[in-house]
Amino acid sequence: MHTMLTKERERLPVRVDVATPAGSARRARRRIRPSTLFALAPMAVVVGVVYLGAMAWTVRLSTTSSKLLPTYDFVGLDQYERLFANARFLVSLQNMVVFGVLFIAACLVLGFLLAVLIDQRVKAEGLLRTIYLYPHALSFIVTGLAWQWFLNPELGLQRAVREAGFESFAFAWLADGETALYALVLAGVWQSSGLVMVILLAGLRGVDPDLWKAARVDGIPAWRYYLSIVLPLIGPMIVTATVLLAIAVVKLYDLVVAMTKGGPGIATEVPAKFVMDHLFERANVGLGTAAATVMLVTVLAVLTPWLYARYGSTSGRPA
Amino acid sequence: MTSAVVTSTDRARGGITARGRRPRRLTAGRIGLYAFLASAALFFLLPAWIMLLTSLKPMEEIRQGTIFALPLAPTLEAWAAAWGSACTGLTCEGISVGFWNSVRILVPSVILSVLLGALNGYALSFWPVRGANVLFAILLAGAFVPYQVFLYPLVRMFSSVGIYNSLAGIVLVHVIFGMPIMTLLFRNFYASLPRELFNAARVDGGGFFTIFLRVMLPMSTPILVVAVILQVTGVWNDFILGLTFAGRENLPMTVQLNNIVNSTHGVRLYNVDMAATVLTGVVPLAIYFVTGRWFVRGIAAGAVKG
Amino acid sequence: MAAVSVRDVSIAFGSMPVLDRLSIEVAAGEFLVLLGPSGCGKSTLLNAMAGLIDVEDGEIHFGERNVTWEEPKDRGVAMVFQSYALYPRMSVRENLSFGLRMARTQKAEIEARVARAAAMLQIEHLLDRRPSELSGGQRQRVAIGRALVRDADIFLFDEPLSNLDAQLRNELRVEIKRLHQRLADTTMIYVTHDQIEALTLADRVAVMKDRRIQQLAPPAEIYNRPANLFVAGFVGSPRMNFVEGRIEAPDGALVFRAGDRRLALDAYEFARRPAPGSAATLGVRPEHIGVLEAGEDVHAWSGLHVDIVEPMGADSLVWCRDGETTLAVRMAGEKPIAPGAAVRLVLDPARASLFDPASGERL
Amino acid sequence: MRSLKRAALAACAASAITLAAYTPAVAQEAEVIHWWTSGGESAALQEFVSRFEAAGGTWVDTAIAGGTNARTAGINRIVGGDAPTAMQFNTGRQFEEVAAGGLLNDIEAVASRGGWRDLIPASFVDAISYDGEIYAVPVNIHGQNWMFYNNAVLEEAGVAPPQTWEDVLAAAEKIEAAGKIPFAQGGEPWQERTLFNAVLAGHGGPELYDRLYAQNDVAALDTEEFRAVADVFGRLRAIVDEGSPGRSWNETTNLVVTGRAAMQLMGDWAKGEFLAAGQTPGEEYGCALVGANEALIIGGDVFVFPATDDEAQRAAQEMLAEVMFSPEAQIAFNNVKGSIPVRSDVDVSGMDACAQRGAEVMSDPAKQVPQVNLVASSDLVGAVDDVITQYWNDPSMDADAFVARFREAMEIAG
Repeated sequence: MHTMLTKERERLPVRVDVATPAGSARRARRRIRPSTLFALAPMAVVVGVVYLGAMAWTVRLSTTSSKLLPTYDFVGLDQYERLFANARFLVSLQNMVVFGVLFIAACLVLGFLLAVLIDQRVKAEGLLRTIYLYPHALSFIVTGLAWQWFLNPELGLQRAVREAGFESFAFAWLADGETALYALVLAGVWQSSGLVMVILLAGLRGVDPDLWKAARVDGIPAWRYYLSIVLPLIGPMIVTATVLLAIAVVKLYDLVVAMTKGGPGIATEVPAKFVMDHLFERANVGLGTAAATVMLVTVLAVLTPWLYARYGSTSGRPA
Repeated sequence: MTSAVVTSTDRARGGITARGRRPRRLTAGRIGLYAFLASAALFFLLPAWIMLLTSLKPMEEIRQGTIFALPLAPTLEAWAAAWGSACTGLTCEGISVGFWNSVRILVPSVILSVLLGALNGYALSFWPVRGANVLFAILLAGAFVPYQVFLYPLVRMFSSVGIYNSLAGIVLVHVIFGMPIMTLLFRNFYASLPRELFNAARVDGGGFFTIFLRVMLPMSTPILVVAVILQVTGVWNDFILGLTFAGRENLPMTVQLNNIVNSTHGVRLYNVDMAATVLTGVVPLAIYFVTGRWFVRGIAAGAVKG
Repeated sequence: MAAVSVRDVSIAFGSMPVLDRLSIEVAAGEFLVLLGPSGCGKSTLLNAMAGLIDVEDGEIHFGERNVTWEEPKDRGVAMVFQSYALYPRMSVRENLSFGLRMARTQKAEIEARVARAAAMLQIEHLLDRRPSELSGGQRQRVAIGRALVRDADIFLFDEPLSNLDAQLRNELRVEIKRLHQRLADTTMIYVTHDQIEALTLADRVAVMKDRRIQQLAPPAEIYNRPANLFVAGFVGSPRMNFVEGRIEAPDGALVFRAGDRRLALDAYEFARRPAPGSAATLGVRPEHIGVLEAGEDVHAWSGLHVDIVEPMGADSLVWCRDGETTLAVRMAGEKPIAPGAAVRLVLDPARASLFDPASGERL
Repeated sequence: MRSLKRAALAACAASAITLAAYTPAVAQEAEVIHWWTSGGESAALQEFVSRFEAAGGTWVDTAIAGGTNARTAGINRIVGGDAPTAMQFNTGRQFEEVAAGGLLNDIEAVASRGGWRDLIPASFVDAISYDGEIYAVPVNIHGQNWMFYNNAVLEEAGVAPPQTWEDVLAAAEKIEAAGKIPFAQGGEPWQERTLFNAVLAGHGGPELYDRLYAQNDVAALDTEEFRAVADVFGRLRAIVDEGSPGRSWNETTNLVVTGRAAMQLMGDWAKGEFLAAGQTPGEEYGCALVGANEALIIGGDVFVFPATDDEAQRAAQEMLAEVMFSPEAQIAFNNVKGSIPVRSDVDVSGMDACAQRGAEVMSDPAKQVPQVNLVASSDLVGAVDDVITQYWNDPSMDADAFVARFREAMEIAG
């Protein structure tokens, strides 16, 4: 019965607290529990002071002419005009989109493939899982050097293969502005697809095994079973994985700095690096915060509907 | 509706037993499957392999051979140097100092942020307070904002309360930036627990903290493992926050690593760099290897169900 | 003085009302069952009594105490849950004693109470096990034991038997009945959607639907004189037969008529007398219909044939049919009659019910 | 208030320090943030440390690899109220705002007493001054545009050391035929900027350089000279190796050291790499200023002193400034660092061939070209960097497009 109620609630199309006069009068009678408020106080402080405070501060600075140190004049949207006339920023945005699409797609596909295959009662599952997952444990501060080396045409794979006798072998993704971004995708996929694999594997293990029996009885081929039956069932896990990957895309910084420093040229510049460079290296706080604000607005625009639907409106569950 | 308690433990147990098709014999498909898994494993192992190989080679071999060549005369000298005598600036103490600094930052940061995340998640799941979910939504949105944006105001705030460039400061920063994901993990986990359990504890006379400490926390092992792993990895691998907030007495291992790797010696000592790199990765790696089983189980137990 | 008094309580989840100005009084020592289909609000009402859900309007009193805003732990209630809700990381003994430890009861007292409850429920041998090592029935015994040790004046049961298989359910039902007899002073409020549980356990049953109590009465009255169509249809298995028709008064006396078939209502106790010519729904339980061999009684309903016979062990359910009309009849024996046989049925007007089809109310 | 205090201090200091410059009453503790983490750099720094400590101070070393990291950490600490005693900047306008914000102590007293203004290049005086007062101690002059070449490789390919950029391009074919990399270039924006500015100063001349960066004269972009610079720079793209992108400067230098490449254009700090390999300038390798006008682009490092009310810290700051600028420390430090002493009154005869050549060029102010950071804002430098790196790394981009982008950058950031 509890479940029933909960489910019914969840089935309601929009779970908004309609603030009828009666409703608000009633709400006033909800018990206030001091211990709850006490427990949530740190979160409230962090949200209010750090997150909201810093965001507001950033937006404010983006309307100033601040250089190395913040000044608090007001120059309107000048910084934004400069920003959108800046080829590097536009390339950064474009790179983030291209990287994001390729990276998320590749991680999901590879992660799903690995999860499905590892779920076939393979031997040494634990070992394989650990191997696929371990890159996630390492920061790019740590692994970037190895990747850079591996992809370097003069030191890495290309040289090794050529010395093995294949003189015409060419693998110089990092060296070419056209392909350097794909090298980043490769390293990114290396780092993150193991996590996707684990999340989706957890999803697969939650699928009713009777479904497989039913599919077998109905003569549905395995690939069809996974594509048409399992994939929709683990939808929530895929959403979770996608959200985690998207966070990584927006914050993409370490990977770029460790592997290409934005180069060759500006071929692998990304917005987070643009912000960092302008805040610290180029002493242009105004422009840097303007870029940060653009990122913030973009993220919020994409996120708000999702967050609101997912978490924002529930004021509590029925007992 | 069968007992949700039972189901969740069953599910957790099921989390480590494969449920896919049972193989009947070694078919071509099976061979293909293993071939694919093995080549994927190769792809994932490659960078670690390169790092390990290089760290075991003397410089002479590195200069002459390719990165894939096996060391002819393996030596641990580079490791010793990286640990104890590699130089950054005027000091030649290797990254051992950084290692202990990292440990001192890691332990309180992980304990505090996991506990706080658990408390938040518990409060959000079981004790509705108006506005709490709005706070939570903002917190989650905050997780997407590159934290470069927060650095400057935080520096100002911390210095005004006198914890800038201190152990307390860096720990607090990790707690702040760990809060969204920690809270999310625990909130989702507690939301998947049967509410009747909470009700039973309330009828039994438990208050807010009693129920948390005596009923909920003891049940949270799977998610605690996930939270600890994520937080250990995150804190240990952090670079920018440590550099900005830790102060010169507490610089973490990653900062030392960066100092060593980017210190431009006459000839770059790749073997020392790689050894330092491997050493820096050892702690999170060890955590993953030791607790990997529980990690998967914890995620299966509802940790990340949206 | 009522032990539990719910006064005009309203509860809503968001914009969805769950209870609407509901009132109910439960006497001390009474066993009250809240019966109704899923989503009728019965569990919400129980949880509100326990203090697990805040009411938005109205009051709840325990005896002379207004407990509307008291915390659950201060209300002196014990509660048993459908999913048992045993603390998974505690042994059975710890589960039983948790509440007492919370209340800082003395050690010796705790031990005594745990021992007594364990003995009462025959779970002494399970005290050191973990919940995951118990069967479903054992778990529910422990859950009941956990409520017992609290020595509460008010026991709340939230569908405690719904997760058990049929046999265990019967067994524990008897156990609960026995418990109530032993603890004569204890008020028990029991939520279920199972009418057998309601009828066997209750002193009074409150049948709920759509946020309201449809009928509050002792089980026999609920069964025999359902207050409306919903209660009539919900309580009783197999279900009551319903026949649409009219009330007529051809020669002064009221008669129910459906097509050619009539039923004299001289023996029927009207709740209110309907006007002749008005529509009515006749409800008759299967055991209140007799089957006649041909030609014995002119008032019997004829023209029906046996459609299906369902043997149920001690008796059988015979489905008789004529076009649209289907009546279920309970007959003794395993195969009392062959399908296809023509039958004539005699209905007992004294034990039948009549309802106003428009409002559903009893006539 | 502040100036009063300063005057009193200066008076005090003047009387005290002239008597016993390096004997303060108490041991001064000085924490110094810098990014000299490499072996050669820290050895050079040690020359300052030992002299400071000999004078009774205690040096607390905070080395942070990477200029950006170190500067960020330093500025954060200044803003955060936990300032170090001194921190490193590059000579230029990087710290201008910090000074403007009142976050730095000036060292005017030390500077005027020491007669610094007469001893250091004019462009440096501007760069270390704010509002007419000196705020930073310059410690070295780095020549930014040296062409290092491996003598053996050039000989083998049969080419002479290049005198002009056309020579460089012409030599490339022969060197390539000999199986070597003609021109070793690292792949980071600042290295590409260094190369471009070298071409600009060497092929375009100091005057063009000055019009562009110091005067922000957009019209300079329309000149024949600039067009030729863009052209030469564009042609250089073809003579570098495939491994260039992302490569650090010292790995690149090692290609020349080991004879895998013939030439590299780099600042004089690259000498440290040759030195570490046991090579001597004029023997295994040579250094040249490419371009008929022998322009030398000069930059360097400075230390600034965050504002403090602590008298002991203030004294330590002045002592640091004294020590770092002292002739003995200048020679010792720059000898190891590979740079030229910042003061013109020291004897450079003990230094290596390249340094002597640099000192010689330095004696002619007409040949001195200030590094961009000295004359242009970080903003402009950054914007121009973006354009240069795009041009360098995109073979399909022609000189016209480069000039057009350059113009945009100057108009937006200038």
